[in-house]
Amino acid sequence: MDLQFTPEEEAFRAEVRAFLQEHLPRDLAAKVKAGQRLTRFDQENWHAILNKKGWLAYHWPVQWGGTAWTPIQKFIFDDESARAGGPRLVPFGISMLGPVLIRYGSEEQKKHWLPRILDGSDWWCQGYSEPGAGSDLASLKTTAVRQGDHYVVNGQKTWTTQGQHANMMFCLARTDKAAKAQSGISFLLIDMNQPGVEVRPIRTLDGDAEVNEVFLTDVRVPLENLVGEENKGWTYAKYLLTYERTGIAGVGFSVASLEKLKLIASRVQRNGKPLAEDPQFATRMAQVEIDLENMKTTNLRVLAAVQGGGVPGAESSMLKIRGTVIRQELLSLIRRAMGPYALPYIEEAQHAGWGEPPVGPPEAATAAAAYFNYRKLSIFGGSNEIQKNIISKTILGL
Amino acid sequence: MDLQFTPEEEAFRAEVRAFLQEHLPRDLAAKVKAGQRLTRFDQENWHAILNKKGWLAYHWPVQWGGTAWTPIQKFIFDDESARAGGPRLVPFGISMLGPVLIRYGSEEQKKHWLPRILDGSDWWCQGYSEPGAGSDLASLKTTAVRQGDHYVVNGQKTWTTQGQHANMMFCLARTDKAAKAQSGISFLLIDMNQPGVEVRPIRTLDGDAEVNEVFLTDVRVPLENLVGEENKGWTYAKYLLTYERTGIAGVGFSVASLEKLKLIASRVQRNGKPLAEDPQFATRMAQVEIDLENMKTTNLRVLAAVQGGGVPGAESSMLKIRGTVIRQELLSLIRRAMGPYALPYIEEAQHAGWGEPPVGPPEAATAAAAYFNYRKLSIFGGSNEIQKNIISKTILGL
Amino acid sequence: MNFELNEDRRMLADALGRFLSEQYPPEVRNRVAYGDQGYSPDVYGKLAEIGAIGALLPEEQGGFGGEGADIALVFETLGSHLVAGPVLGALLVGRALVLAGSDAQQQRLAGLIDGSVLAAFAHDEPANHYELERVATTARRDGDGWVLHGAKAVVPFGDQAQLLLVSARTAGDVGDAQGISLFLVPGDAPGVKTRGYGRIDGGHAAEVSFENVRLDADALLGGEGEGFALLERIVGYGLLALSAESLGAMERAKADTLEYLRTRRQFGVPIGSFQALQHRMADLLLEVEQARSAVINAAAAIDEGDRIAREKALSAAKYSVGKIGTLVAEETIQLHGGIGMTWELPLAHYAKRLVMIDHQLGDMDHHLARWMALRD
Amino acid sequence: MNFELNEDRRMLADALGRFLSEQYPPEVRNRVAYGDQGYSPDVYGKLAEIGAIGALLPEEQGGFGGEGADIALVFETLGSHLVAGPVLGALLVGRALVLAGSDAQQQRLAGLIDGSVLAAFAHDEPANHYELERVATTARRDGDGWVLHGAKAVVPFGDQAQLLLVSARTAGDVGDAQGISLFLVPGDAPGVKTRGYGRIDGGHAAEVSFENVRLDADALLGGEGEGFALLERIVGYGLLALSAESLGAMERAKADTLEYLRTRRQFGVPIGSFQALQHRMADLLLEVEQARSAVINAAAAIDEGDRIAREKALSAAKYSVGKIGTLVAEETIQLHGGIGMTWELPLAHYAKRLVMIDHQLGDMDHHLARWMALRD
Repeated sequence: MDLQFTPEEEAFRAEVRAFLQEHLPRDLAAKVKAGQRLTRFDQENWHAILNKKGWLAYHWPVQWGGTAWTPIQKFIFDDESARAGGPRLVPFGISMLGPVLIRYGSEEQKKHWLPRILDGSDWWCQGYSEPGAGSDLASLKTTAVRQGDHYVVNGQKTWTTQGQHANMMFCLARTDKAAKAQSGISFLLIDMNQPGVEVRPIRTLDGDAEVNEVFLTDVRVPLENLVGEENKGWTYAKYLLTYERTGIAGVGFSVASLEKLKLIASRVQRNGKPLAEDPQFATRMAQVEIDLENMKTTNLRVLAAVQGGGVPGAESSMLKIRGTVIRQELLSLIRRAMGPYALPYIEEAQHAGWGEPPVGPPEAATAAAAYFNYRKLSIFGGSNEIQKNIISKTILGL
Repeated sequence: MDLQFTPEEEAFRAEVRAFLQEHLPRDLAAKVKAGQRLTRFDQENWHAILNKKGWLAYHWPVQWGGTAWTPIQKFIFDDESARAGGPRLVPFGISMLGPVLIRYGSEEQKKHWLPRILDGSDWWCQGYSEPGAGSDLASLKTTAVRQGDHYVVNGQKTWTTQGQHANMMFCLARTDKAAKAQSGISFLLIDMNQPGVEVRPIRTLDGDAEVNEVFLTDVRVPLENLVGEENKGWTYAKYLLTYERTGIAGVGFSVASLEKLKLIASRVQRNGKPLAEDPQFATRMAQVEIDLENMKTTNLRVLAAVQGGGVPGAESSMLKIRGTVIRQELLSLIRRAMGPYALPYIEEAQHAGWGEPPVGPPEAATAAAAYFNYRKLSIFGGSNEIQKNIISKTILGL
Repeated sequence: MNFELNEDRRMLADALGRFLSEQYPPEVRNRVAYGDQGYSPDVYGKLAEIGAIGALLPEEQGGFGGEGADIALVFETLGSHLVAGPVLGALLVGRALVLAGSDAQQQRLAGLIDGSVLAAFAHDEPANHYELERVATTARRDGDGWVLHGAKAVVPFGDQAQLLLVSARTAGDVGDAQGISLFLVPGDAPGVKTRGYGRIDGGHAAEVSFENVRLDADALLGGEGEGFALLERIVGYGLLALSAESLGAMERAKADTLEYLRTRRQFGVPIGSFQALQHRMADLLLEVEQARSAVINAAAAIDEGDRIAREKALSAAKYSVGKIGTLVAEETIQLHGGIGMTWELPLAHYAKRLVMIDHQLGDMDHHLARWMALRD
Repeated sequence: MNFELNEDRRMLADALGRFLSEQYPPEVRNRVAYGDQGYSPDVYGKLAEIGAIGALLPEEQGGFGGEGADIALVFETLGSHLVAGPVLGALLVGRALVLAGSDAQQQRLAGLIDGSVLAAFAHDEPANHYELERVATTARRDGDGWVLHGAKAVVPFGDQAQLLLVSARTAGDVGDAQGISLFLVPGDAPGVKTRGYGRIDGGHAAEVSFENVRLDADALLGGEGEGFALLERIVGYGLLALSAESLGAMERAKADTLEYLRTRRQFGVPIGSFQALQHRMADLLLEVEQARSAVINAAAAIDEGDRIAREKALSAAKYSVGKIGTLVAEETIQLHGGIGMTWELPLAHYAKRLVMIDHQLGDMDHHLARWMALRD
């Protein structure tokens, strides 16, 4: 049992850190640390910088432009990036569709689509959820009917994150109405720049508009945009959902949030002393920090098991739950630390470049909005309840 | 909305207090406050004292020896009694069988059995639970077969509290094997002083032996000991289970425990200051005290609704859950306050009259044992999980 | 002991509830709460007309209520309809006038009661964190009158109030309970600057600064330097009101979630049939009932003469609703799943309000610590 | 980074586990743990023979292990079999001898390692509450030697130990970190009085008093008056050991409960099919995994030179297992229902041990407060 990173791992960490130091734009990192909303350009720019280095799709095979990083290296990259204020990578192309194509796509599909993900030619979004079918994909209603060399797709998708930016959507649609539950579903790639595709923003409770509804009316999809076999889409969708995600615990996010929290708590005064010395608040901070220290090791244990050839299945459910609980608690403490200044909400202050002086401490501008927005962590991507069901079945055998 | 007790209620409180002051034996109160185990004599003696005053079966109708107390008066009595160190009344005859007989028993049964409950001629125990049928009474296996003027009963009962003292048991047995689930069950009164009845103690985790297994082998029960109709026992059992119990929240118990806790926390030192001033411990104490203050009012609200003609149903589930959580938390804090002195366990110190000096603070003798013993609060009498099922169905309509 | 409402109160609650149900549905509420003013003057006027503000004040001063139960009832109803508006300011300033106002000062009550005057309570400052005694704003004597200087933070509707009640230091150091005085300041007095903004939970607030604002002698409310006790009493009314408002919002969030659990189907059954969710709802129910009891205790204690008993009950209530309200907000969003995250769903706005109530007049940590410090 | 055990450790764990499974089933354990001595000298001898004690100490001093991982492994195994016995005493006294013993003093290690000498750590006192620096027992110089006077509380197996390691004050006031010294005291020295008793979780402990006990000069372990740092190091080993023991017991309690949920039927189905119980077990699993990580962190930190980092990891672990162990105890009893309350069920004894570990060497509150106070 050795808890130290190896010298090679430490060297890798230094390399990542130096790269970030040199190439991560300062203003972008500042936005991320302030919790401000990123523009499309911000995200594309960061993707391009990483792609130039060859680190964008780091978990892909080398032949398709990935790296040969170990799980621990991936963890180190995520960790360093989050600490430095690197934006979260937009996962739809890189982490979601990419692995599915690599595993199940045809050679033509790989050659066509994978480079376009890397160079940013396509911005992908995910067409899984439907109104009335959140965690229960089996009740999917969108249909795809074959007509000559096309499918004709009709239906409605929802919770489509960043759908407003996307020109392509990978989408689950029912190709066999007679089949039950999860069979009869196919995995299609849909060009969104065509008549019949309508994207409507869904405003979230914090005032943000990052998720969308997508209406599909007689949308045409060439047959070559079917991934794998017809009616087997559920298999690919499951693969995507359980695809090993080193970053699921969000350790880097939490470490960065904790640092922010500590800074705030050292500045904000309660009863003439820093909030960090208030017994109630200090206790909450200590509890979440210990929880995070423990989870870091839990995360590394899972990664080490993967590295040793183990297969993480439900362990990612474990990391997801604990990770979101900790992230949400940290956001909650940052909100609390703001005192009455959690109340003001100024739309312009959610973005960088607002020229006005802040209302209250600078962190107050986004504290409450971020707290509310990140309630989604325990809901999207398989709610924590679904994750507990998975743990119950897979690990506990109940 | 008036939260004050009326002058009549205050006068009643004074009367109860004066009675307890005069008639509750000092040594008995001391035992109760120290959490020591009570003897059979202790309990019979207290019953006799209350019976003499006419306050033993206070919730029975006056014609059978009860009082005409309002729910608030009953609450006041319970509250004062618990504060003064009055022992909990043994519920099996008074609170459980009594109301069933009054509602469903024949005139003969009432005339015969009710006075014997009051004067202590019979000590009753409850024969509901069976191995393999805890909260699920429908899977009851004990049988009663009619033979002439008797039933012949065979089976096994368990969790029979104070069965070692009892000479009579009210018992559920299956009289119709063909009937499904809850039908086909009858409610029988069994004389335990006969061959075929064997009582074996079950030792609980704290070392106590207050619950028992009861084995019934060809036990004879005269037909006149059938309560109500044959095969309708489930109705009577349910009535008993949901019978209005003013004391279910255990407010008096909690108030007495809180006082004990505060006393201990003012004496035990941590870092040279009373534990009551330790931020961590003081916070825990404050939280449970506020929770208790709130629950007192919740309890009174339910009682006032009953007094006003409302019918408490699932509300008693609410009080049961919250009441046990608070009682268990208080016992947990008393245990924690003992520090290392929670570890010693001396059997003799669980009873009064142990001549040796205590090991550690006097409260330490029973602190850990009581904490473990009272884990039962959330299990017996319908586990808190069952109570949540009831709330979910009855109040929430889920 | 009696927990029923009397007839007058029942009628007021019915009238208020009916008006709000009809005239203030969620889409109207959101339009005005997140709009330019953060409230609807029309609705506010109508609330005053129905008697919602008068009910907060005693008869001797022109109100027709003013007991703890009245205040709790009005704010519970406002909470259950998520009313954004300056009612809290009317309560706090009104009760301050009742408690300490001269006859002349009490003349202002009529305008509060009929809704024609919008009042705001300005106590928090950029450098305090819910503490009552940390006042850095100063008032110094100047001839017959006073000169007020300093800045107040997050004053609800402070950008639109015609009447501000301002805490200021006339003696002592920041942090001293002694030396605080309260002043009635016209919103348009020269030197009063406001920076208004919307709030995340709807409604408006403002940063209000006072740059050597000249006040007449009769601006002083109560005794000079002895404002702390009055401040505590005023805030106490606020604690009761916010606690009751929270309760109303909780009940509504709970009811909406129950409805959702009953109707929303997943895996072929209503999700309310999943036992794990049932037990969480049962837990929530228990908590909400505890919150209701806490509000009842606070309502009963608000006019209690024994300071310790009164303030403990008030802090216990605010602590309870802070903790429980946040739990209810987080759980009801979670139980709704994705839809719970959307602006469209009324619940989301109830959830925001529930959490934000914990940021007004002291959060759960503040009030738990205060409760512990309040000793006989 | 590697979380696998090396070959030697795997073999030791297997041997220990096999022996305990065969020779120390629950009925044997309970008979000896609640018996006259609170442990089985035979079993203890056998544990020593297998190497469980030697594994706790470094090779230079005659052991064959002594790293954090060795200690964690041995105690996790002891915990999973609920071993009652004086192993903790051997660890603490043994590590004290390793850290500060003269060559002559270290001669005593052999007897600890082969199990022939029973050792106990006597630090707690009737008037302290887990604090390391609150020592009222005194030792004053007397010629070449010392005179020890005072009383120690709840010393595990203090009634049967041949060798006591006692903290005493040679200077300063109760509560000072300075002025504490450690002494090796024979259990049968004149003036040593013990009052032994059983513990609620099995095993024995004793009140030990010293009535002017004369000690030779070489009874002093380490520097005079500078015992605090040594005390902290010794207790640190105890924190790691107890945390690992707790982890072993938790895993077993979890496994037993899972088995029960799978086999126990109610309403016609296994109770493990009820979703509310499933989710609670999932929560428990998450917590136990966090506890395991905390133990790993502590094991990695035990020999860390940076005091703050080391002690924070140790306190974090003890806090974590205190909190999680208590939760596991309460939840696993509850999930078992009535049967979980019975003496017959092995789980009940695991639950008692889990809770009582929180009463040894500092509870969760103590260690959370200590963690917060430990600053760079």
